[in-house]
Amino acid sequence: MSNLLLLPVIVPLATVLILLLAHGRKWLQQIIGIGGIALQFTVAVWIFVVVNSQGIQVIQLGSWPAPFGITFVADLFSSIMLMVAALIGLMTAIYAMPTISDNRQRFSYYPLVNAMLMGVNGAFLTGDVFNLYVWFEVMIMASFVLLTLGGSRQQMNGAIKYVAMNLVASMLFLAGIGLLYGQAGTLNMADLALKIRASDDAFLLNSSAMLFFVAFSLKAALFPFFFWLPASYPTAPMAITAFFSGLLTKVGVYALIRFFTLFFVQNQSFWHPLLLWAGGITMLVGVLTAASQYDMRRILSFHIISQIGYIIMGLGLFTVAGIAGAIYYMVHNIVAKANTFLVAGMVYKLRGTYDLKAISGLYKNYPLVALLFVIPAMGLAGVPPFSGFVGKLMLVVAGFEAEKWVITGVALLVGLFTLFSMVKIWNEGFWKKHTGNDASDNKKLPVAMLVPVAILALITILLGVAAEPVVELCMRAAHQLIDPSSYIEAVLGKQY
Amino acid sequence: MGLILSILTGVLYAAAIYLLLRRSIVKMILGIIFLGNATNVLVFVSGGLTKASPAFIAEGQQVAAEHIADPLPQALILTAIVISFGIIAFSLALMYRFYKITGTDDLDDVTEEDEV
Amino acid sequence: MELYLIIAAIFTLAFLAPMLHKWFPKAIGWILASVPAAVFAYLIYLSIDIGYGLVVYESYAWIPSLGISMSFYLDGLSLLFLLMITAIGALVLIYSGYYMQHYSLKGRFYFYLMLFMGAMMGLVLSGNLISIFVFWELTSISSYLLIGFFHEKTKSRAAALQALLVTALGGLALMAGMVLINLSTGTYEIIELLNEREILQNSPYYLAILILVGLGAMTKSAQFPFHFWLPSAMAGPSPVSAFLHSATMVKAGIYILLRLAPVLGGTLEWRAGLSVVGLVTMLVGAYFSLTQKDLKAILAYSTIMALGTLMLLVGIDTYQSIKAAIIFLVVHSLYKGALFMVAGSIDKQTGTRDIYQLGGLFRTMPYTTVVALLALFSMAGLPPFIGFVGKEMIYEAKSIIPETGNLPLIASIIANAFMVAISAIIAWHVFFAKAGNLPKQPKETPFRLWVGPAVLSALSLLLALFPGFFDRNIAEPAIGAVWDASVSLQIKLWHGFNLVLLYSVITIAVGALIFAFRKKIIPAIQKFNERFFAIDFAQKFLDMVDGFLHLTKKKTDFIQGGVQRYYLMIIFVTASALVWYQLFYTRFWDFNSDIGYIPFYAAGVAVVVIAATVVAVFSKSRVVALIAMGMVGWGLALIFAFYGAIDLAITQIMTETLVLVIFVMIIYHLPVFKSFSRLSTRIRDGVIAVVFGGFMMGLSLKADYLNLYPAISDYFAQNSFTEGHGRNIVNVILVDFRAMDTLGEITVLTIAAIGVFVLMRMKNKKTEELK
Amino acid sequence: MTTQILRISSKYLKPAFVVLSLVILYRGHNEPGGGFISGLLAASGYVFYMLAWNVETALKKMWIQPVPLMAIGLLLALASGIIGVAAGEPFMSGQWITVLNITLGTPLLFDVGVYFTVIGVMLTIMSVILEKVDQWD
Repeated sequence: MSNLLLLPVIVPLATVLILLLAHGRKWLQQIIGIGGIALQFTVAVWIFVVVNSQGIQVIQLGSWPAPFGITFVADLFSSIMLMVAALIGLMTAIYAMPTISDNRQRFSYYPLVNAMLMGVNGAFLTGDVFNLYVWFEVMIMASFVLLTLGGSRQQMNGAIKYVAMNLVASMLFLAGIGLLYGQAGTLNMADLALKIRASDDAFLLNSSAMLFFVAFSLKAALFPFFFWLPASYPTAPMAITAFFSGLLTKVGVYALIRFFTLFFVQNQSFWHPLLLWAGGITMLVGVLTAASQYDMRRILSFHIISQIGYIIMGLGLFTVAGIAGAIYYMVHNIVAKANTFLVAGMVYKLRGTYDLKAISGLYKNYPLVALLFVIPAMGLAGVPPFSGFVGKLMLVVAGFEAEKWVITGVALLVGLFTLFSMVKIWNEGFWKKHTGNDASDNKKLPVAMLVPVAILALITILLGVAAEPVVELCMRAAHQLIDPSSYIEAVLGKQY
Repeated sequence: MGLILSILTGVLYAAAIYLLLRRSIVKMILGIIFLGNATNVLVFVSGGLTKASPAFIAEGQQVAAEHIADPLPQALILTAIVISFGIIAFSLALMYRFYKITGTDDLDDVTEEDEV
Repeated sequence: MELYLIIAAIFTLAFLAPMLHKWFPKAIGWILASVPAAVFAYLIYLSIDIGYGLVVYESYAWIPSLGISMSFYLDGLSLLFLLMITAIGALVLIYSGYYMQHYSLKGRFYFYLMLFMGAMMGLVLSGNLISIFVFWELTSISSYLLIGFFHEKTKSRAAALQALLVTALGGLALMAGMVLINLSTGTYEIIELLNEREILQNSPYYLAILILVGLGAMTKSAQFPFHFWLPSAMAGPSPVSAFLHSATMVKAGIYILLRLAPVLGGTLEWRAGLSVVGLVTMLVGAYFSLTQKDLKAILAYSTIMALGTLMLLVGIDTYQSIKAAIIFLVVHSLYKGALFMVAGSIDKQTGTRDIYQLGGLFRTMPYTTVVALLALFSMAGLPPFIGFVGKEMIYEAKSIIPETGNLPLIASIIANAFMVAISAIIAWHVFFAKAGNLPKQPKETPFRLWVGPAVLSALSLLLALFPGFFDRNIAEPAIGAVWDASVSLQIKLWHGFNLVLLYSVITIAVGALIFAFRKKIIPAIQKFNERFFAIDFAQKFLDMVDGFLHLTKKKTDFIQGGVQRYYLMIIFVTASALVWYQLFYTRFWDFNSDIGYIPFYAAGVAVVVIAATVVAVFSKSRVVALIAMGMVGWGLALIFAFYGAIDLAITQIMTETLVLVIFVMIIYHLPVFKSFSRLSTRIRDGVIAVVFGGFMMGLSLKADYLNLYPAISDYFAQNSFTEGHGRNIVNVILVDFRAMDTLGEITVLTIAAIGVFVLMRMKNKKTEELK
Repeated sequence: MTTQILRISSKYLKPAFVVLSLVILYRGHNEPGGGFISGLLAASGYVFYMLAWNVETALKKMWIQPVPLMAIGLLLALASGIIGVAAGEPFMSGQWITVLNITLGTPLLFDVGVYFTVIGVMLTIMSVILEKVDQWD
């Protein structure tokens, strides 16, 4: 029993409540909102330390024993995700201070961000499939509101798509849960794992499992379910887009990894090639589509898709090395991707547009911004010694070990195209001769914008240069996922 | 009964999908509502259907009688209905705002922003 | 001995460079040069021990979980490269200190240049394949930044991008090759690999490894057909061309092959592959260098020729050829580094690099002329320069090649004859012929601009005349590191009258003839090229990139067309395909067809619901559609109630009614239904809908009969009252057993309410300011 | 005329709805009902009132505005969970006391939280939507 696991849900909820009661005052909202997320980050680190030293942590809510009540479980994978989520939340919330309009900050931004984090954290922690659905809904509901806040025509266009796709995904997810319950008679993930693994007819479940696959692929923006993402992400202010890019799709990926390592592992000859190909096509389509864009936000949005493909490829390999690579890549990607969006926000602040054809001369006049762009961009492109390189290497090694030549080859090639897109941004936006007046081109960026970007850039470097502890951690997390006996034992107790 | 309710599920889903594929935003939201209903029925059906007494423990008894309806799917659907209600209310407000801003209820009219 | 300190020192200096530049703008060249110079001195000191077979190896764990470490390995081969990098690097820095004076953003230039130097040194010092790769990529990146130094010019940016893409492509191949090597042998460490020759050469991946590593080397070392990036890279400042694109970075590909030759080499595939690539590159380089007008372009193509020669020598893979390769490597770096710096000086002093426009510089720039002539002699392979020694060795190596007959020899005589001709053309047209209209009146360069090339040219001469130390301490260990045997090398200018000398004479004679008839030959070649080789590789590459962009743009417009219902359609179609496949696969029709208990009124309700659904879908009137929708909801509530779900039924009725009310209130503001779509569209959508609905029906049938395990609900029936103090089991589940769900649920409601509040209250704005 | 009837009836219906909802809320643990249903009922009383008069007046008459009401409801639900923690058990573990033969426990408190939240939510949504309807007339 450890009530600690509840804190990632309770803290944001309490924060939301206080914020609702104290709405209208910007500074109060900022302090409470950001303070709440900072507290969550602390809690997440604490949970991670506990899980890392004492093994998987479990709490049976309401003291009801495992398959009957709702269980919260923290294994290494989920505690890593918790930390990263809180980190991105914190960084984007700080970044939001000077960038989100006052009106939003006074009323809705901070409660919504906290509510979304509540959903995300709940999703990472819960050990119950229906409860997972509920957290998904908390998360997407908050994201709906965050996304539609602006109210421009473009935002409406994106919002409608985003809402429609996510609702379809939610309903398919819910249908899958109903079918799963009807067939296996339980909702607890560990119990499901046990029952499905022990069942002879488990392959019968595959057709309902397909609903989960489609639902999570929609959330994760996997091919061919990604269309909503480039339509909607670029329409929000960058603090929100960066927040989304770091978390929303990754929760879908998290669910895919959880479901397809814990219980849908029977028919491997079917599932894992499917995942592998979905991953492969996703990364290729995403990166090729990104290459043709000239809007910074859209280039970056399409790249999200491509990098989701990488992660799913790691899952599809279904080896310890592959899943470790997927986890590492996910952590790296959340940090680096959010950061590139934040830098795009800086560029917007300086140039007033995201259109690369109109942006120029940043390299000459804003070397710091250039540096801050280069680090996450090279990270994304997988250039050593930044974090993306280690992630790419892990996945390539895993792919070759599993003798998946084509997919791994595609993964390598995708790295090249990613580099191309990043260099394109650099060539056009940074290197091109400034079209305006150089002398007056010396705007100051607020410290609250620079600090989060710099911190995330530092993490991108550290993840690469001091990769060993992280890689080793991902390996252990992957072991826990591939062999879920410790997970099942922690949830259901020794007697199972 | 399973068969009839299954057919009902199928019809509801088909209706939902057909409506979702319309250009009018009103129809799209109708589709979302149908999708929610269809899913609730599906969960209800797959939870196992037996003609049984409601899931109550009779006065004076400690445990429920033998043949009660499975209460868990009911609770799940109840939760799902309430969540759907919230989301649909939001979608309706979104529909309103969409019309106010774009001046149209035709979703095909607002595609240009997707391209650059 | 701490080798990493050397790299660390260079990198630290790199990061300090912009600051140092700010403080000492005049002396920056000298300051920066002092460190590599000191390293050079230290290495010379080390070379005494290396000459006796000392090998230094250090390893620092980086990612032990993946078997990756940062190890440093100093043997003869690395020493040779290090000496070249530090020596030429120091001279180039001194040169840049003056040359770059009038450009802006120099601080960054020095940073990149030092970064490159550190990366290059790291590359040749690394003892682990992955750390080699890390530095390899870093050289690509820093090279990109340096080529694009004049970043405001479109041409520079394009050239930088091109070089980066080509070398990054090779980098990917190299990485894949290295991973495969690890997969075969279980190690990335060079020192361990050296013992794994047998295993590696018998590995099923051998050929793949060879191709991948070869690709890496080919792109980096500008081998045909990847050679084109090198001439384009001349868009960078001249010191960069001198340092990166002739003396050091382009040799990295050759380096990696030499490094792996003891492990991968010796097979037929190795020899054939590298030789052919090298041979073609050599001829292509030599041939195209003749028709260029731009001094730097001539030098670039002749560099390609030299790189091809090196590749060919590595491919021939005999003791002689490796020896020749090592010597020629040094030879080429010396003269080419010098010539590029000279070219830069000339460009700076006269304002042009067109050799046919230039002329008569020996009067105005005497020091530069002398320096350049010395280097050109070496390039032409005339005695008593080391270029002569190098060429002799090449001929020697090729004349005793075991398998392939005389083809390589003939080819290299031709190529070298071209080099002689080109050297003569440059010498004549730039320094002696009558000058055309020069943009600037030339005058001699200051000391700092000619000292660098002068030192290199002098070395070309000195190494040939006094080869002792170089021979014993540098060249021999280098060859020994590649050719796994103790070697004894004697560099000699005079071999006596033998066949090789004859070849040299022929070469020079042919070269002289070409020079003599250049006025006829060059236009003829140009004409020939226009007709048959009208391929500008660099342009082709750019076209390819453009075509690629165009294609992806089209594809993007196609798949990301912005029409919401197409997106949805793709999703439904894909989902249908996947689930139907699965349903057939699991034979869903094998269900228990026991229809069970159907009271007529329940069936009646179901039928009414279905009818209402159909009405809701097809109704032309909004009100009718909404009422039908309400009926569906209420009908479902009745069905729920029928199965004993009382709370569910009440909730369903209430929410359905509320939704209806809200819907009516809002739809009031919207226009009436219009029929947007054609009949064919509707039929298509109908089919999709039916297919989707069909599988959902199949799934629910399957779930209805397939019960693998009894449900967990019994527990609730048992404990609801005793433990949860409630008789309404559903309610106890909601507020106690699964209270967390409900907590989430009311959170969703709250957020939804906030959302509705915001959306309804929001002011209409045409565009939102996206800060 | 209709408005008058509506207004007068709404005056009396509102408290009636609230009382009825409280009864259903209390019975919910043993009979059909519970926080959500009773919350909707209570809210309908107020919505009726809003329809009869107008949104502004109805809101003015409320002691607590809808948005804080939601927060309070959630707070109660949260508190009911934390009581379990305070007792040294996992979050949301039920704590029961029997006073005068009536068993009271944290799950009931939780249900009360749901009740308030639902009222707050319904009133928030309905008030903004009804406002628009008012404006359009």
